[in-house]
Amino acid sequence: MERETMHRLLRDMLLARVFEERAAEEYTKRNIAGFLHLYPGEEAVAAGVLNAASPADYIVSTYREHAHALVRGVPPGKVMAELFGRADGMSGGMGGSMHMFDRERRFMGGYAIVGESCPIGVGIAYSIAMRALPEAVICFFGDGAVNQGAFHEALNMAGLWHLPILFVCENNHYAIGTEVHRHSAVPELYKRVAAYNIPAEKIDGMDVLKVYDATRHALARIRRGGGPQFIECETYRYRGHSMADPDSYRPAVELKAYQAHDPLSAAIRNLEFRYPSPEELAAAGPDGISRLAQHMVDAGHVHEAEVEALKNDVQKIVDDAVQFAAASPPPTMDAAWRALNCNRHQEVLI
Amino acid sequence: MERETMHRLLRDMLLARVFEERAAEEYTKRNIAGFLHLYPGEEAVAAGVLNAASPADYIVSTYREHAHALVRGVPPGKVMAELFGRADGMSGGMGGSMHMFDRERRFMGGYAIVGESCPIGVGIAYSIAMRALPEAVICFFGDGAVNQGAFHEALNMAGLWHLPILFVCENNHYAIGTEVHRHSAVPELYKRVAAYNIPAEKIDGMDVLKVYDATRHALARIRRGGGPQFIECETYRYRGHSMADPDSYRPAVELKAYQAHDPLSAAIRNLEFRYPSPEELAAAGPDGISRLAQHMVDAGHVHEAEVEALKNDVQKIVDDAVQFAAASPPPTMDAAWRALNCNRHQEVLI
Amino acid sequence: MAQEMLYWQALNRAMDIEMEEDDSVFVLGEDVGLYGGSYRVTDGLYAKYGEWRVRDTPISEGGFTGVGVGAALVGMRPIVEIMTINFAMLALDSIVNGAAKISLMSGGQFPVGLVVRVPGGAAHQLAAQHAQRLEQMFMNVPGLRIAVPSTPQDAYWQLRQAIASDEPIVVLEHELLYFVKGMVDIVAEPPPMHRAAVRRPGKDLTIVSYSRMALLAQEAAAELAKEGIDAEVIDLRSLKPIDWDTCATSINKTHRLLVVEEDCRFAGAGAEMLASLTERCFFSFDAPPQRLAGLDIPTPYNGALEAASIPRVADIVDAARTLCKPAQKAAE
Amino acid sequence: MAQEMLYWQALNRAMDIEMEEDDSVFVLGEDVGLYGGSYRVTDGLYAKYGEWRVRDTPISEGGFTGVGVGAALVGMRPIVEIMTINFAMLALDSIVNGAAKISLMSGGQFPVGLVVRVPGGAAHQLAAQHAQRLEQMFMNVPGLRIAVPSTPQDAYWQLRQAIASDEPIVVLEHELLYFVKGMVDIVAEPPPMHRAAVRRPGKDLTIVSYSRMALLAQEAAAELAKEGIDAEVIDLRSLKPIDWDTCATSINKTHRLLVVEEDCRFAGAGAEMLASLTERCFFSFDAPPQRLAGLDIPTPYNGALEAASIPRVADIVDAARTLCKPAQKAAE
Ligand SMILES: Cc1ncc(C[n+]2csc(CCOP(=O)(O)OP(=O)(O)O)c2C)c(N)n1
Ligand SMILES: Cc1ncc(C[n+]2csc(CCOP(=O)(O)OP(=O)(O)O)c2C)c(N)n1
Ligand SMILES: [Mg+2]
Ligand SMILES: [Mg+2]
Repeated sequence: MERETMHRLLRDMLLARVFEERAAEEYTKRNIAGFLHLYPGEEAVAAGVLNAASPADYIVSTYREHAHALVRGVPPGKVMAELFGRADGMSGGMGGSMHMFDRERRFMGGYAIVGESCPIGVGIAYSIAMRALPEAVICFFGDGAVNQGAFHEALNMAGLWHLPILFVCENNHYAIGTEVHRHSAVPELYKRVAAYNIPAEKIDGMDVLKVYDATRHALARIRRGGGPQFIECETYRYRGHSMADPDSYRPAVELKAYQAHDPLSAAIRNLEFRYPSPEELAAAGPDGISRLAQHMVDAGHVHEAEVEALKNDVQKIVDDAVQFAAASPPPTMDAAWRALNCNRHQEVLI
Repeated sequence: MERETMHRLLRDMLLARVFEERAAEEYTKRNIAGFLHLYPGEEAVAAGVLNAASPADYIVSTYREHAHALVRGVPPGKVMAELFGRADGMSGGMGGSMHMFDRERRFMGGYAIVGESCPIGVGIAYSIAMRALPEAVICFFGDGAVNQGAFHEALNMAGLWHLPILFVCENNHYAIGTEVHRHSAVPELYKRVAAYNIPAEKIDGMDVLKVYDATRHALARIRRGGGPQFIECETYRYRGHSMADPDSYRPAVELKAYQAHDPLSAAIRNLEFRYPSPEELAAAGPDGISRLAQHMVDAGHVHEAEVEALKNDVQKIVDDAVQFAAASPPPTMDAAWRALNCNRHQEVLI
Repeated sequence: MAQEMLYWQALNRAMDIEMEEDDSVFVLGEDVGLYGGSYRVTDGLYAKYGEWRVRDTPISEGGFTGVGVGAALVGMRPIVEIMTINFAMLALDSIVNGAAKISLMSGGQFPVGLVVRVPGGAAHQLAAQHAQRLEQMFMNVPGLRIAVPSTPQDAYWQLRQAIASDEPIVVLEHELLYFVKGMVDIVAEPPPMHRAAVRRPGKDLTIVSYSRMALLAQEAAAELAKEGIDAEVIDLRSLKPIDWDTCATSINKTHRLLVVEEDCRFAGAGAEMLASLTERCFFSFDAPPQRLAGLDIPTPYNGALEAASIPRVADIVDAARTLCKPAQKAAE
Repeated sequence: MAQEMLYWQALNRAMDIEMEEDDSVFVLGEDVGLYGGSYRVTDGLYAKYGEWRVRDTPISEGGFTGVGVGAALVGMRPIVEIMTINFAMLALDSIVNGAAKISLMSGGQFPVGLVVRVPGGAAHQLAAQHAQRLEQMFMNVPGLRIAVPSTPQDAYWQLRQAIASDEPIVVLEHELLYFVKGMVDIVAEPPPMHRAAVRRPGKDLTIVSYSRMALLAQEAAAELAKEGIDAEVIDLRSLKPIDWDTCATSINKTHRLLVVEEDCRFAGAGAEMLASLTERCFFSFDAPPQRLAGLDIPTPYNGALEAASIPRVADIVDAARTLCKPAQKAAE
């Protein structure tokens, strides 16, 4: 792989990480409100998938989509301004963390109803197929979404009509507090996709090079007329489900389970949260970012010093983004009405 | 297999056939209204499955459920009276063809929203499992239902929680006018069920002995703690989807497709309705009823004359059912309010 | 230029013309293609436009309505047919959380030009799960429009307008209207999609109604005329927005209001009509405004009970008569 | 006997007591078990009752609500928690076509004792897809009941009543009420579940409200009192059925009505209140009855716009003041 690509992947992951950690900080400072679902730990997925996409492809995402927007090339200031609810945000301050849109970059939105991104993605793919265009749709969703009816209905249609869409399952093992083996009858999620005649594979979602390669190949198959493709990226989120999830519940619940004098306590112990301890995380190896950085250093693509420089660059970008956001004015109620009524070209009916 | 069982299977199929043909007649006489979905052609499924069930099992069905109710032992007069909308009908004339219920026989209802029977069945199975009872649920649905989200959500929960439920897919190849390969990305429906870790097999649904055996084995596995089971019965309906579907559309559409000067006409020809011609039907062999009758005659279990006698008996039963229905009074509006308010024990609130 | 057509034919014609003029218009739904539509509304379109533009879908209402939303986002003009309103609850999330909200959520970047066609209403003993009137379900959703044509001409006009519009619009058709005949002028300039129509001028009371009930209201007005009661009948044509001005003008003339709806009474569509017109016209009323509506009961299968559960012409006549009585007394 | 509790604790206590008394009561929903409920409402129940009676479900709202319906058919007492009302559209079919209709469709053979608990309302910038008030969606459904507790005491009483009942009942909780404190008497005899409460007696106008808005109405009444306007505040407690008698009695005394709701105005819950009370109390009114409601816009994320999109205390005060003005003038 080219040095440039690797460099880009590393930079995107670093940016996503620093951006998200800063968003968490701004949330505690009350500059950001609402539900805030952060991405640390999962950067290899966004970076790997979206660097393999072409600008003509469409992206459909979930409420955990800041990193997708950043990697897609949305200026970080516009992403941060949206979190701040300001007029210069991606969605003019109307959507917030969960609903980021960018028409220019074919970033078709973050959707917060679990599973909803799938039929919307299929609808875009249908339009592409109808016009026989060389474009594709990349549709993100989590492990929890595979249990929603909408997911199945969408995959069946994609398979049936042979549509140009890449389904990307970000399997971080948890749907809020419910671990994958407690929510899916078949915990190897990619296997469930055989039901729709869609080629599916599982990728190490902590390895950005593998994600990047798998995506390139999948998109190539789609463009050759191979129909829909599915990749499951195994990954992990380091933070709680959202900022409203204080993370402290995990040991508390465990403790309660241990203390319970109920005959079910053993069963509960078996089901206890598998949030890895620092030791387990260490044993599992470095995360996507440090792994790639190390790889690049080892291969002589970069020096340690370059990695440090990159980190500084990224830090500066994020600082600037916050400044941009803070300086942006709040939207007016009139802007809200205009946004709603873009549908009717602002015509006043009654 | 015992002669008695075969005799019973034959009788049930004959009753279902004669009952349904008579219902069609009464519909054209306007004694029955609404949507009327008939079962001729599919009798081997109802007879085979339900004769293998125990009285303690629960049945959940669809809008095409008259035969299920009859085989389950509901007096034919009560079934016909429901079609007539009379007070002595299974549902007191409130439900009609699509919503037949019989608490005593654990006949938990016909549901007319495609896919809806599945989560309801799973809910009953959940209750059984919670109480660790030796009962099971038998849940019917058509080939069209496998594309509904509710189907998937239900199967996933059944598989995940290992519930005592037998899913019976009545695959008659069509969802109204849409043939199975035009609605399901994987047309071998039982294969889709692997996604839920549920054992699944396909049965010749025109052969009542095979259906009966497969059901017995599946129910035995459930009672041994084997969790949910799935059987797909391949069958065929001889009539239109419902009485509102005049069947005449099939050749008309074909003709239109042939006549069209559109570049797609060839594609349409390929997709044209595969409704078999009389010749094709004959080539496919006899239907479930004649097949079993022949088998029994050949095996010396019955004489031709006995079959004839059975037909006469059944005819009489159906005649009586119609008389019973016709003699039953219409329900009052007060009865409707009382039915609705059985929930609140008739308490008047406002 | 006007020609006689059935209501379903008018809808069919509207789609055909729009599809011919704009190749981004396409239809999707269950049995809309090869089968020709369960109420024939899409008859002939599959043969003419092919399977990509007239797409038979699996039974997946939530999914294929979402497909329509996705297509609208990239500028297509999808017409989603939900076979009947009874299945629309399965698609409600796609309509409410998707179609209706994206324009706002995206800060005005993405209009959603989606049309959802849905037949509904009580029709010939279809029983509780197939005889629903769920218009109120869509009315409370900001960002949606709702058209309720009662005549072939309106069906033709409003469906064309809906397809051409960039807004998410639900077109509520009535199963008992499909075979109603009427004259349709296919070239005449239509009124705005949401403009109410005064179907019959009158001076004694205003009957506000929509869809099939607007026809029954006109029949009732003819009856009432024989008794000397001169009812003005307004057909709303649109349930969102509602053309209050036309209603208010009428009330200021008649001083009496009867709202007639097929919906169940409690929190049905009529509640908004009565509420808004009271807020607005309170001082014009000579008698308390009234609703006549469906009973608050799931529709029983039995034919007589079904008939009794929604307003009939005689019920409208009775209600109007009662509403006008005090004034007649006063005049005596 | 009364003790101070948070609203969520009162709900928790209600479930705990019912589960202890009746082993057919069980809870199911997303993260209700091991996690303890996303708003803590089911905290501790999993450890106490185990996984079969406190069942964590996959994200399958339509499916698991249908599971609740099935369980209710065989006499269990399921409590389905839908994480928030924003996802309830996915479960609407199971509630409307299932739970609400089976008693009628079965000719009275199968009562459906299902409880569906759903938090909702606008709460701290959750944006358009997570800040909905969809009470009207359930109100038009015959066969359902809807409880809307605004205090810990009512939360405790009404949830216990709902669980013990054989009816399908939706309990609408408000996300901003979970951490409101109040005294709860756990043994006192409760009023009927649908009885409205006069929270503050007054003589100048009647404010009819429910859920969180009932608390805001009480705050507003305190403000109004300072200006010499004496508002009677009614907390409906139940949206289906509605206790019209309590409202009418009040209106016959005050001659003025202000309905306050968080729902979007057009065809919201308040429409039924204004409509029915107008039909019933028309001649009692000294001024046109009015609604104060949410704006007809999906909730914007920005905090100031969100706040402006639903009624605030000051808005209630303003509306009440305006409503009372003509009479004050008349009195001058
Ligand atoms: C239909 C629906 N149900 C419930 C929720 C509440 N909810 C938000 S995120 C979430 C978990 C989703 O898990 P997953 O799909 O694995 O994505 P992740 O958050 O892990 O990225 C839930 C239950 C929702 N947003 N939509
Ligand atoms: C959710 C829903 N969508 C559409 C319909 C209309 N409809 C009734 S039966 C049917 C076809 C069902 O086909 P299948 O499941 O194969 O059962 P079959 O009628 O062949 O027995 C359709 C589309 C419905 N009842 N429910
Ligand atoms: Mg996850
Ligand atoms: Mg079928």
